[in-house]
Amino acid sequence: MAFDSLADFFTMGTHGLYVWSTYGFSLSALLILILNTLGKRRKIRDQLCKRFLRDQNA
Amino acid sequence: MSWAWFHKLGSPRWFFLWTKSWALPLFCLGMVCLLLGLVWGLAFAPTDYQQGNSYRIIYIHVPAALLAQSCYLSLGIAGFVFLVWRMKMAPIFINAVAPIGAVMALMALVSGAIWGKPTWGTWWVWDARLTSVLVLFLLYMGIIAIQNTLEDIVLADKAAALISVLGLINLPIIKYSVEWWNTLHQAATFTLTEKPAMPVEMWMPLLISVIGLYLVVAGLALWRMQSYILEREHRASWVKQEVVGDGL
Amino acid sequence: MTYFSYFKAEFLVLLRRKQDVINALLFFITVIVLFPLGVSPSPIFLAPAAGGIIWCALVLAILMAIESMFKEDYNDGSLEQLVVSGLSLPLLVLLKILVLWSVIVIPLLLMLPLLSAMLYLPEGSFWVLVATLLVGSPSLFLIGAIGSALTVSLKQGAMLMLLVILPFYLPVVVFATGAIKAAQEGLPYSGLLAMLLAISLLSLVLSPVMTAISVKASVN
Amino acid sequence: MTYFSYFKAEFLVLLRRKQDVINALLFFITVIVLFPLGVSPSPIFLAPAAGGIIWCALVLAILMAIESMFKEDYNDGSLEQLVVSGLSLPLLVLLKILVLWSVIVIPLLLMLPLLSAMLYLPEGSFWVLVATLLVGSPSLFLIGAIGSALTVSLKQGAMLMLLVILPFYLPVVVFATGAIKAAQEGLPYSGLLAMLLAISLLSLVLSPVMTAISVKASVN
Amino acid sequence: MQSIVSLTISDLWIERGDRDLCKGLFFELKSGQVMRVLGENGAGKSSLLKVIAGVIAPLEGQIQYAGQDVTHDRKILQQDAIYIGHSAGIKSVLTVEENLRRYYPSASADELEAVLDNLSILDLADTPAKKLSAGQTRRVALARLWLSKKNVWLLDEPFAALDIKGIALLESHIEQHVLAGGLVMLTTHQDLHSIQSYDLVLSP
Amino acid sequence: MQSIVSLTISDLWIERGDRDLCKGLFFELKSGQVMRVLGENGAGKSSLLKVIAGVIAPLEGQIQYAGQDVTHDRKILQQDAIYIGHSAGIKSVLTVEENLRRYYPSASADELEAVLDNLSILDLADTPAKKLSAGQTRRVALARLWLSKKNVWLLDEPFAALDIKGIALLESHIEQHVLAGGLVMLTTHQDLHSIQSYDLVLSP
Ligand code: HEM
Ligand SMILES: Nc1ncnc2c1ncn2[C@@H]1O[C@H](COP(=O)(O)OP(=O)(O)OP(=O)(O)O)[C@@H](O)[C@H]1O
Ligand SMILES: Nc1ncnc2c1ncn2[C@@H]1O[C@H](COP(=O)(O)OP(=O)(O)OP(=O)(O)O)[C@@H](O)[C@H]1O
Ligand SMILES: [Mg+2]
Ligand SMILES: [Mg+2]
Repeated sequence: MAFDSLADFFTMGTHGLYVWSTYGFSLSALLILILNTLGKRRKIRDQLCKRFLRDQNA
Repeated sequence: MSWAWFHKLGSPRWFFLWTKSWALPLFCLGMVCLLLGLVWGLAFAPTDYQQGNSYRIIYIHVPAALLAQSCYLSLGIAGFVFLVWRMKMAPIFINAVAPIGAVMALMALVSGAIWGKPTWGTWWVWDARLTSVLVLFLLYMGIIAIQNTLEDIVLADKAAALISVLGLINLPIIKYSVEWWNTLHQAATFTLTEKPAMPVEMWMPLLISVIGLYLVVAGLALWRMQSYILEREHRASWVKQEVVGDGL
Repeated sequence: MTYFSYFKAEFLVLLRRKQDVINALLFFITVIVLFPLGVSPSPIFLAPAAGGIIWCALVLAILMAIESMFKEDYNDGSLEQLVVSGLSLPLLVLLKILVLWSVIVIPLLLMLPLLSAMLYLPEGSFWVLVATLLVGSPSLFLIGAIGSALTVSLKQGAMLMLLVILPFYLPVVVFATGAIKAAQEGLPYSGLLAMLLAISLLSLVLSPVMTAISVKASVN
Repeated sequence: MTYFSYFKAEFLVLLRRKQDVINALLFFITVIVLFPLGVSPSPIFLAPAAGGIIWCALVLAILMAIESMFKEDYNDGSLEQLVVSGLSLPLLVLLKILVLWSVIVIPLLLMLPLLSAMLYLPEGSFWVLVATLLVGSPSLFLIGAIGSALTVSLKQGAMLMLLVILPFYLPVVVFATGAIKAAQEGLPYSGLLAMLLAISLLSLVLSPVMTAISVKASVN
Repeated sequence: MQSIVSLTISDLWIERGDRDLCKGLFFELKSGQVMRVLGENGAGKSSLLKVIAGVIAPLEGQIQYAGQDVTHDRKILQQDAIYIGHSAGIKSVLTVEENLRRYYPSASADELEAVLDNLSILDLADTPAKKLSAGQTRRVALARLWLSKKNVWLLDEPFAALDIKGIALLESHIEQHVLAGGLVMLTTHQDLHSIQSYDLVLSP
Repeated sequence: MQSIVSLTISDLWIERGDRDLCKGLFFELKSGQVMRVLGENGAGKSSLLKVIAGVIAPLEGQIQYAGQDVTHDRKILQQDAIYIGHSAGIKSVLTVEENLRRYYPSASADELEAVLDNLSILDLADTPAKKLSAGQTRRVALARLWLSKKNVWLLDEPFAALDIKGIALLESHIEQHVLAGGLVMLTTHQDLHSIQSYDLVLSP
């Protein structure tokens, strides 16, 4: 660990705000991307499923 | 060498079945590497004697910047392949990767901008590197807009491929902007010819998070492509088997 | 239909609408006027910025003019007729671009001495400005045509078009204003002009084909 | 048709085209990028010009958005139907403007912090900029609607419209940028804001009626 | 619906592009009547309907509806009339259902469904209008005749683009409407099969 | 004009917006024949004509003209064909004459005059097309059939908006064309009076 204490780790000298906001922004952007990807996958599968079942019944 | 693989790659069905089980492992491995790299960089790498702790932004900034460019490069290649050989997979690839690239470019921009404040004293300067990354972001947005706005798939595919290819010009500008114009921005850390000037404890986590992000993006891209393949090939009987088989 | 009759009709359509051409000019002027009014009227500020302001106004005026380039042809079925005419679509497209270019840029050039005087452009760099316009503007039209054809089937495609083509306009603007600035500072600028020429030639080769592809894909 | 069903359908049309709204934003951004690149990227130039550049970009983005405001309604016969609907045409027009305004300006405001940082707008004058936007932009939409309605029956009315309405846009731009400059120099600016408000109110009273007249004249 | 109303046109003079289309035109249309406007291409049929609907203004003449002069303020007529021209105000980005809801927000879902079904466009209810064929688009426009409770119908070539079944359907609906006391004025170049109509012939 | 040519469509599969309009369609049209494409609204008549003209692409199938495969490169067919769709490429700011000159620069003044006279739009020769009535606009579009020397005519609802005289005129012109060895494919919902035609019925 490059920091003496946990408080140090969070403040990062004077740069805590910069570093943490960067990490926060980037990780949440990545998270949104992942959720979007999985959501899209789910949606398309559901749609196709519905369509195939409808075709089968019709 | 036989070209069979090339033609096979062009077949959505073959691609789907071949890569079906790859996405998850790639993604998970990538996540592990990325988190390892980031935690290492955040908590354990030594403090920079010049910039203090703000340099830790590098562990996000550089992977995102590299990925933003790599994604675009691959888009350009896919666009070219589509325009020349009309390979069916190419537009699927473009559709899948453009949003990922856009997020990467945005991450590079935002992390760079935040980093700029403590080091250069300003969020933004209009130098060639930063501007060309902004243009890269706009190009991604253009491609996404084309896909969302043009309802005719044939037209949208061609348009997206065209823009992807034409936009390639931007990449050398990003790459060499720091050498051609004098800017505030740093030159490359990793080159093939020289050892990095940073100490190992600093560049090692960087390398790991770069690799991690590459893997994560690969996993995401495969997932997205698989979804688009199903959507576009819904007429084919194998899709029906695939979806109804494990969807219910 | 022959290439020549097409060319003539295109010209006629634009002449019939000479108001539009005049308006393109007026738009150009208004953007240029907006700037001293909105930002600052002092020569110290305007003189170094003049070349840039003129180029920005030019880009915007061309954008406005080119955005609806194929729209009417699309709505009245002419575009469909061009596709089924059996003539070479890229060539037809090129003719159309040519007509539009000459009708917009030539009057613009005629206005230039006045406008550059209004913005206190240093005398020496006037001819460089003219050169950048002559060499750079064709690429703006050629690139713009691709975007215009792409978005013609959308009812309100203007915005999409802008988004798609502006990234490609930026290098042209950067090189052109770079050349003017270099001239103002007494540096060599012929390299930048050559770059502009290269972009124009490249787009001359690529654009008609790509516009034709987009047109074909749009009319269905 | 009732006023509410009309309002809802207008909203729906715009939502269906949310890409257009996004594109309006992107256009705004791109114009803002054009200026530093084309003119000068240095903060010494940009900081005092920032307010002016943002307002110029705003005017252009609104122009683009508003130019085709009635076009589609005209082509598909909706405009004719509005005229014969028996409802109050000025009110219908006002509703349409309201929808367009909220859909364009609100996202624009959200982007503003970022863009003003990129142009080095001094921190203190940011809120003045926001105030000028809120108070001034309605008049741009209201005035623009008149021009848009006047020129809708011309196939390429965009340019003519510009010509008709830009003279009326100029005072708005001058007052707005004046207020921002005053704020930057620490002078009082509330008088200028009041002027903007007055223009907006005046156009709120006049525009719907005049737009309705123009619409009626256009659909024949 | 009022019991007996009438639309009276007197001394109407319409000019378009420097040409007189009609001059001193006079007619009266009462509840229960269908008037068919005939004439060659360019005779002024569409223009006449537009004048009555209030889209364009006549040069001279009076228009009276239900005993009131509406020449200068067409409101009373407009609130009681439905005008469907060549392009009928269908928004291409909205779906069929949304388009109809735009005109009839208060129509119940059942009612809407019944009408669409009747016009055989029920399965297109969620399709954006720009993806419809010419005849389907016209059916959407005509659906307003089924949904509205208006008295006066002004229809400019309503049968254009309709297939044979569609024409029969519309004709029978027009008949019902006039039986119930409505007024219909329409232009067409086709023969009417079942409708009894008064003919007004415009000659250029 | 060539003596005997034929247009052969085989195994044609047209898809639009996820719906199959026709699948495995096969027909052959020879010199001297008129084919009337029938079907309900939305059956795919217009789409079929567009596919043959080369405006939109089919999903599968072959199109042969004069013995050559034109599926991928429609040029040979296009140079010998005239396609007139719903909106027929008439520029609204150009006058009638200018519009026609755009398509037929080499037509002599006399020839043009004769054709316009025949279609009774001679006095409109200098009127901008936007000031024409629906039927007059269609006449301008159809004038191309009199001016061109093309073999194959693809006409999408050519009788729409025409008055009775206009319809008779067009019918007789189509008859003359096929007598001289032309091929005509048209869609319409109206009955043909004098033309002998083969019917192709599309069912949705
Ligand atoms: C919005 C602002 C910024 C943007 C768009 C940006 C963009 C980029 C890009 C595209 C790269 C990849 C370069 C390559 O491929 O070789 C990069 C790398 C890098 N950037 Fe930034 N940057 C920004 C701000 C900053 C700031 C403020 C700093 C620190 C003072 C910084 C430091 C670095 C470093 C150290 C690298 C690694 C160089 C390498 O290893 O290749 N950047 N940046
Ligand atoms: N641009 C389009 N995009 C998607 N689908 C469309 C488009 N145009 C038409 N369709 C659909 O294709 C089908 C056939 O349309 P087409 O215009 O060919 O019909 P048509 O037989 O000409 O009908 P009509 O008699 O009404 O003219 C219709 O069901 C329609 O919904
Ligand atoms: N916008 C216009 N401006 C000037 N003149 C016009 C305009 N529209 C139509 N006209 C002229 O008015 C006359 C009547 O047009 P109108 O559309 O009323 O005819 P119509 O009887 O409906 O013909 P059609 O059977 O062709 O539909 C025509 O001679 C036409 O040239
Ligand atoms: Mg008519
Ligand atoms: Mg049709």
